[in-house]
Amino acid sequence: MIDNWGFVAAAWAVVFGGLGGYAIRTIMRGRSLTRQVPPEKRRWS
Amino acid sequence: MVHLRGAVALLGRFPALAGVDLDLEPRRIVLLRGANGAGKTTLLRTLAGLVALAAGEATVLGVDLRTDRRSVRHRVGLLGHATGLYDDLTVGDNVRFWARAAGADADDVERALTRLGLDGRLRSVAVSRLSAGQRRRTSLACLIARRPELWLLDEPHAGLDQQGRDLVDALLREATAAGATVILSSHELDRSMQLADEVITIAGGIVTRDSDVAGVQVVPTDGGAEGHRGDR
Amino acid sequence: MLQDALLIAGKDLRLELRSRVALNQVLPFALLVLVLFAFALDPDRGVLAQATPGLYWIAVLFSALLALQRSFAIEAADGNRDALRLSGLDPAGIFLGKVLAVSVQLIVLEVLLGIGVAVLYTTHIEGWGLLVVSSVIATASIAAAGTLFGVLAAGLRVRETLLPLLLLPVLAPVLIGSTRAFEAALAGSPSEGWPWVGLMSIFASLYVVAGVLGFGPLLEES
Amino acid sequence: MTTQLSNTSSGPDSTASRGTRILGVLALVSMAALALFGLVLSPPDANQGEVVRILYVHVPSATFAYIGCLLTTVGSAMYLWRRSQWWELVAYASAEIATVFTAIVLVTGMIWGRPTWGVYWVWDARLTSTAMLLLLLLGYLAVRRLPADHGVRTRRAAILGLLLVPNVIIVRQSVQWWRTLHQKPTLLANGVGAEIEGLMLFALFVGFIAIGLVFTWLLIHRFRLAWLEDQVDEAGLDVAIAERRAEGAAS
Repeated sequence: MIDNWGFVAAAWAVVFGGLGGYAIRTIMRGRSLTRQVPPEKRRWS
Repeated sequence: MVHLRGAVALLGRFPALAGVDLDLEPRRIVLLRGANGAGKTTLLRTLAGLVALAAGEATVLGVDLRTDRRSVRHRVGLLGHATGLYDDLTVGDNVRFWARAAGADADDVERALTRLGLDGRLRSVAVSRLSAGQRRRTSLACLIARRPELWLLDEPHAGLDQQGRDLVDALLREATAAGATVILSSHELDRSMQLADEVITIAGGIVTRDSDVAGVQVVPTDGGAEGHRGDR
Repeated sequence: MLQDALLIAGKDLRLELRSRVALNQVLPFALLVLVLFAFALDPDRGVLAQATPGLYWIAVLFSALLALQRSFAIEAADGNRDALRLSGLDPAGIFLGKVLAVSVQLIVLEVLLGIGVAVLYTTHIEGWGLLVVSSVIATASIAAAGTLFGVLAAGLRVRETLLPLLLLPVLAPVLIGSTRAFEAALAGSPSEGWPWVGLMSIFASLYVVAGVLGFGPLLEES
Repeated sequence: MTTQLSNTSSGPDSTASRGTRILGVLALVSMAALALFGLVLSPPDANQGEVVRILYVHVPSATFAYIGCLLTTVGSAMYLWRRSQWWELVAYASAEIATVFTAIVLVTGMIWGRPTWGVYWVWDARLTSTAMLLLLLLGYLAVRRLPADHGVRTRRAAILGLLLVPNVIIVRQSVQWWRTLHQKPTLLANGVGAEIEGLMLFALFVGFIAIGLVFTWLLIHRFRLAWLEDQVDEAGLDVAIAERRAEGAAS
């Protein structure tokens, strides 16, 4: 039963790493694309 | 008949038509001339309702192509570079299939095959064994069996022998006599000029000149009006 | 719509009669798959006999992929897609006609493959009612979903690789259902197989409706 | 392609806005709270021991993966029915996020399975149908990202998106029957126990809040990104038309 902390850590790492990595990738792509689009076409600003 | 205002059509992201203005009267033979890549084929396909309009207005046979491209399709006959035939079927099978799809009956099929000289041995030959000229004849047979109101022909003379070209010209005259309208593109200017009532010159995806055969300008075109593009 | 469907189905079947691609290439492929299974799974230990229904349907599924590719290859050639759009045929009719033609070809293939299985794997066949009904429903499911995804992949450069990716996961319930129904029939307990026929009927209906409604937009290129 | 640097202009130079920044901070705080409650404060389960902690992230992820699929189907339906570009982008954005969540669910499910069942993979109905769901989503994304005309790929992807939820239901049903006909679902008995209570239940609740906030934040950003992709696609069209007309006028 002591070993099982390893599985817990792995699973949480997958969740935090997966979501965090995906979020960072989304932001990065957003930044690079934003530069190609004039500001008046970004409706959220 | 045909009425275009600032018609823009895209091939992928390329504006093959960049704002075409065009008005055509019924019962005429109209020659479309222009260099390769000028937009002749795309214009014919747009009029057939195959290519979507990215901007501008288009009315063909009374149908507004912005809202409805489907109901114009079975009323036009398009003869393109591709023949639209099934290689593994015979000439007779092909003509019968496309004619019946358009609602024509067996008599129309027979008449079309006879008119194009395909009622003999060729009738039961698979299309894959035909020569380029014979394929052309077969797709012309499919077209006349459908009795279209608007004929759109992309280089109809290409690949045909002398006799075949004469036959095409005769068919077009018969069609307009029967009330149809014909738009054809051709590089055979000598032959086509004799045939045509009106000559349209296009370049760079716009109509640059619209005149009768003698060269008299019918409609003045400015060829440079801006601001046709609306919301996509 | 039904008239258009019959016209298209007649055209596709006539084309098959003249070219015999399914008969000369797809059927031998299916039989070859059966023989390969026998090589892979030792026939003397009874594994083959146990797995027969599954192997049979896997062979049908892969052959169906080829038949579907063929069904859309004939429309891809030389402007036929444009011609179909100009023809004035109802897109729903085109869909149903293609489904019908593919189904007929698959059923012929299934019968011949069934004879092959009976001979090669010495399967004792019983439970005919369930076998026939489940085959028909499964075939309709495969043909309907396959035709819908076939036109979805048609006209694209990646169509050969895209079709299996889209179609096979979706057909998983049909593979499970038809295999279980066959197992039940061959084991002499057909009552266990009928719920699967029901599930596959729902599947087939879903895809027929989706195809009838969706085929028109999918046929457009722009 | 028109490249306009907007460092000096008033607009933001990312897909973030004030709303999403607040949302992002809330999501981070709640994820920290989830870690606190899920890993430290909540007790181990009587049967499963520490492994139960995996479920605090696994179960909410599964729920939001399904919500993402539902949004994809709804968005595709609205696009096909009303021609709504907005809904099309919602469908695309949520499909991609649902794919990420489904992959996470699958991996965490397998990690949970190893100590619980002794193996990473069993042909359990839920695990199998989740794997099929991942394949269906990958199919949708493959079509949506085809190198084809914009209208072609959105329309074709929307048909797939529309069929996504019905497919998932049929696949689940078939897999469920398939397993139960052959063996009793004894494995599932050690699943989420009926008697989770107190702090454990609260940890799961925090999990739903945290994962839900992350999902919403991702959805807004991914939607804006998809919208930008469309803008970049369309940019340059006016220029192309002008160039094409000039070519005609010159001849």
